[in-house]
Amino acid sequence: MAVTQFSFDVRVIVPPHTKLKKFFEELEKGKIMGTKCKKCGKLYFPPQADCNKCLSSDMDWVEIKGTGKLITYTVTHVAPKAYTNIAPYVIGVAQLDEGPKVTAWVRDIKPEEIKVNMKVKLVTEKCEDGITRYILKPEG
Amino acid sequence: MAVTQFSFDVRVIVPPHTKLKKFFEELEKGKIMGTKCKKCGKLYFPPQADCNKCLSSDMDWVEIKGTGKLITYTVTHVAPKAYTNIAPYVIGVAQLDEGPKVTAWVRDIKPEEIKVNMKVKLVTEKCEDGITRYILKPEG
Amino acid sequence: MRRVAVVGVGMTKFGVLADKSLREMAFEAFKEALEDANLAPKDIESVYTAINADHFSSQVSPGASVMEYLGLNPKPNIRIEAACASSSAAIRLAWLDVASGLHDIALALGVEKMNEAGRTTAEIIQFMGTGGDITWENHYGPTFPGFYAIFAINHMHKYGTTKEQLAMVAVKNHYYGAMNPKAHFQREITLEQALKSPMISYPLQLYDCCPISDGAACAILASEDVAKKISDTPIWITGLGLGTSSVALHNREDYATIPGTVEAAKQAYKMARVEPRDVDVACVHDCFTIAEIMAYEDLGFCKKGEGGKLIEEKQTYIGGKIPVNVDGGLKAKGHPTGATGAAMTYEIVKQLRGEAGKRQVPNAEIGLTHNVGAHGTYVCVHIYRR
Amino acid sequence: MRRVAVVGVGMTKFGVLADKSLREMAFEAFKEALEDANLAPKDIESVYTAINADHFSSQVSPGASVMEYLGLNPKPNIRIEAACASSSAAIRLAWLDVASGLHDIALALGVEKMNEAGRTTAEIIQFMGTGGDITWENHYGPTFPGFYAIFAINHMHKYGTTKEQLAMVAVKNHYYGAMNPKAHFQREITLEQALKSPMISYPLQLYDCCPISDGAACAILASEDVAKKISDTPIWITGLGLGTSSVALHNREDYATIPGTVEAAKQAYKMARVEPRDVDVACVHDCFTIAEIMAYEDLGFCKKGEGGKLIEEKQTYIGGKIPVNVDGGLKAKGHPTGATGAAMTYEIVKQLRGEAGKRQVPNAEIGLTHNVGAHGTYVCVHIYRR
Ligand SMILES: [Zn+2]
Ligand SMILES: [Zn+2]
Repeated sequence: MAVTQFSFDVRVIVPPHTKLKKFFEELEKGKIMGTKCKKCGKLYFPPQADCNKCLSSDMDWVEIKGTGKLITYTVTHVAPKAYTNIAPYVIGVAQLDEGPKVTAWVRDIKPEEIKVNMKVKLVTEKCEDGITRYILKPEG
Repeated sequence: MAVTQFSFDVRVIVPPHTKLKKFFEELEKGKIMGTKCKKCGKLYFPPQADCNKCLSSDMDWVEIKGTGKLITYTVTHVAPKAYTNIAPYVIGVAQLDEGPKVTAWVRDIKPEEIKVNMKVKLVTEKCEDGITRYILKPEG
Repeated sequence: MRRVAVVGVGMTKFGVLADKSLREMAFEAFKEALEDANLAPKDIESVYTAINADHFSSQVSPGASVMEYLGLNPKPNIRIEAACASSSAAIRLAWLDVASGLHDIALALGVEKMNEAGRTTAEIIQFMGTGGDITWENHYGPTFPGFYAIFAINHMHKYGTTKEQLAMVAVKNHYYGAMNPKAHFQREITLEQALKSPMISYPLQLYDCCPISDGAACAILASEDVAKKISDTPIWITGLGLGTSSVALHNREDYATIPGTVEAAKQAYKMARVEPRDVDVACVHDCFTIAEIMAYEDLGFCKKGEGGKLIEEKQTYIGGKIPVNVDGGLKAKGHPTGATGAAMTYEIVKQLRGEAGKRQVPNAEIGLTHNVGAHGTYVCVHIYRR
Repeated sequence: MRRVAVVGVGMTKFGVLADKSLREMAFEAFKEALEDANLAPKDIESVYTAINADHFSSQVSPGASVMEYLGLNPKPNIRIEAACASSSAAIRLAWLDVASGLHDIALALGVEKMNEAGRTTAEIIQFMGTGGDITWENHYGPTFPGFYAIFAINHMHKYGTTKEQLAMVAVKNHYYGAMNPKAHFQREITLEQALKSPMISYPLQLYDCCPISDGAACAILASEDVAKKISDTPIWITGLGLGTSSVALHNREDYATIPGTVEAAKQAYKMARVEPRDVDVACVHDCFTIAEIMAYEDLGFCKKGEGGKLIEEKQTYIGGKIPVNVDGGLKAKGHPTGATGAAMTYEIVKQLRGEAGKRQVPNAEIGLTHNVGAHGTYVCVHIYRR
């Protein structure tokens, strides 16, 4: 049975190549940044380089406070290959007080204690795989 | 700059899963097999499990003699990642006397001596990467 | 705009088809459809090949490879991708092709080989996860069960939907899968089995999830003139809807609905000039049990939030208000992503012809298919009439 | 069947666009097209997103991600793949959508990000090679230059085509690329430079090959009523052809031609009711120099075998018998595969409007685009008239 095999990179890219470089630089410093359209004022978080509301690409960087409440979540037991070692982990979606929603890990709380509508805050964390991410933590 | 990376298999599969298992078994033994439609008589090489001429899937296995002439070729200098170590190599297309055409490496001849229309023969070879292939060699 | 009918359908059995390659599966479905339509390959004028992902096939541009194996070169062919709704999208385009008058007979064929030798489930899950937003969400290790689990938690919170109601969807679909010789799983399950199965992504358990399947399915569409000439049982496609939703979860307004479904349904009902209550039989996208419950609501088979009650009352069984997924659905029939939509069309065509055997919905006149790509990024709704 | 016109076009510069993501490139082209058509996003009714390969984008089902970034959910969208002819196929489908009467305004957008950080050329070549037949040919390490080199050797043998003639195609296309501010390469080259460049796959050298580019391009199509209302310069699509060829080389009859081109051209000329000699300006698929020479012949711009002579006599320069690739072609303008066909349409629309500046073909009335997927597995020919 003749099978040759090779691997081709399929990367999860938090874009190193885009106009959003500043976001990643600030993230490393503990700041979470969004973009705000200079023309129509729409706030984008996660940040976008372009505004699809008014078609402008002229954006300001703004810091995100990150307080909000959890809308929904899941506890991932059967994980993708690269994440099996950290399962179970919680992925949640939060409504930020500032308007946008955000998807991120919910940490520092036992899965069984998580409640929809609980108060959360988005913070930066250097994770065990060496990647700095924004994550959701319980607040108050 | 946060970049996680993982590899996902993109395989070159000489089908281990198909109805053509016999082909690979015979290839290992030095025999090159095609299929012949029992209904309409069309000869398939490389083998197919189904005949798209008459829609029958009732096939006979037949051994391929493999004599023919080279129709065209190329000498690959800039190779894919998995093949850079054996470049330059020659990929040719031959017209077999038995009817079908075949694509394969042309070996045992210097690239500069290759001529369109030269006589070739298809033979099996256990290659340096451990894979048994059919390849074209000059004849006569 | 010309009227267009389905004149032939074909599909392989769905399952782990270790003995067959992508192309061999496509050939098998194609052959059945030709025989069903009483046509020869030369009669096919235009082809739409639906395949979800290059990664599954290993072959880049896999539609071309299928086309070659069917022996249909040099005819027109385009590979269509709308994630798990790919073959419904292909049927939509075959419809456009014929409706516009460009061709009289078009083939829409969907195929997927998800189980390839040596590939692990964790690899498949990881790869499929990249159908979620690569830039902002993938580095949290999302999975498809996870996306739907996120919808489920929200639905349970908002509407009081229960885990038992989710499991009842699985029980129904296995019940009908047991009657379908082409289903991946042909056996019934109990509510207890479902509720005791391993947790995949809370609150979804193993029996809330469809399997990873291989298979092919296709439909041959023809113009009114041709359909009436060659077929005694043309099934007319009278309504088409296509809606889309964001890839990133953070760009959704509501997590207890699929916005693309609401949009696609609106378009399709309007075009077909029917109401949800007119539908006699439906195949909806139950990749996860919560998906079927959201579909009941988003398609208007019940009020928003009452999907759990609808299954609890068995209203989606044959004999109920609206029989849904009486072929076993994705849950039991299987979900070879590129082939799924065409297989829904296969079932509805059989139902409207009265050829569905043990699982026939009596006197079905109007049918509906609802096929969701990924977590709602593409949604096709088609309405059929005999 | 309603008449359909292109009412707006947009494209990014092509090249190694390290600063822009897939979605950001798409946005840039979309914005230009909207401004060109004087339309707003809300006017777009239906979308066809062309992307060649999931592998390039990393995002599986990447069309959905583009759609989201353009802010067009929940409108209809389908991702179209026909290898390097993907966006020509998308334009064909947008045409069908409008011609059928389903929608009045449709967007066909193509985009590809081939150069992703950290990806080596050997990896890209390997990955692209899997566009060749995976089952029987890939384990010989084929490459795309190699497939076209195989055609070149056969063409040289049959018709006496020379390496100098191949190089002359590159010289012409660089000559025009130097006049195109959106081209990947904006500099002229000499015949000597081309002939001295490194060997890639004999007989094709570096300058016989197009670069690996990033970029996006799109076209907005509208029905006759709408086009006449919103545009002073609608460009009508009057002919469409789509042909296919086998993936496996061993299933080809002849290696000095692309069978899909012959078929697509036949369909398109017939539909448009024109002859090859009526075409005033053409963009043909010159991924490799031999491809342009075969295109001359397969499209009927000269007799079979006389393509080499046609370029040698400079008949495909402006002022010659039929100006070809006066935008620089894939060779100099670049070839971000999913975007290539829409970028050809961009050029022809500009030419027929008389807006092509320094490289304008005087009084061009009829234009043609010829876009080849892979080594001929999909071929689109479109004919346009002002
Ligand atoms: Zn704005
Ligand atoms: Zn036969």
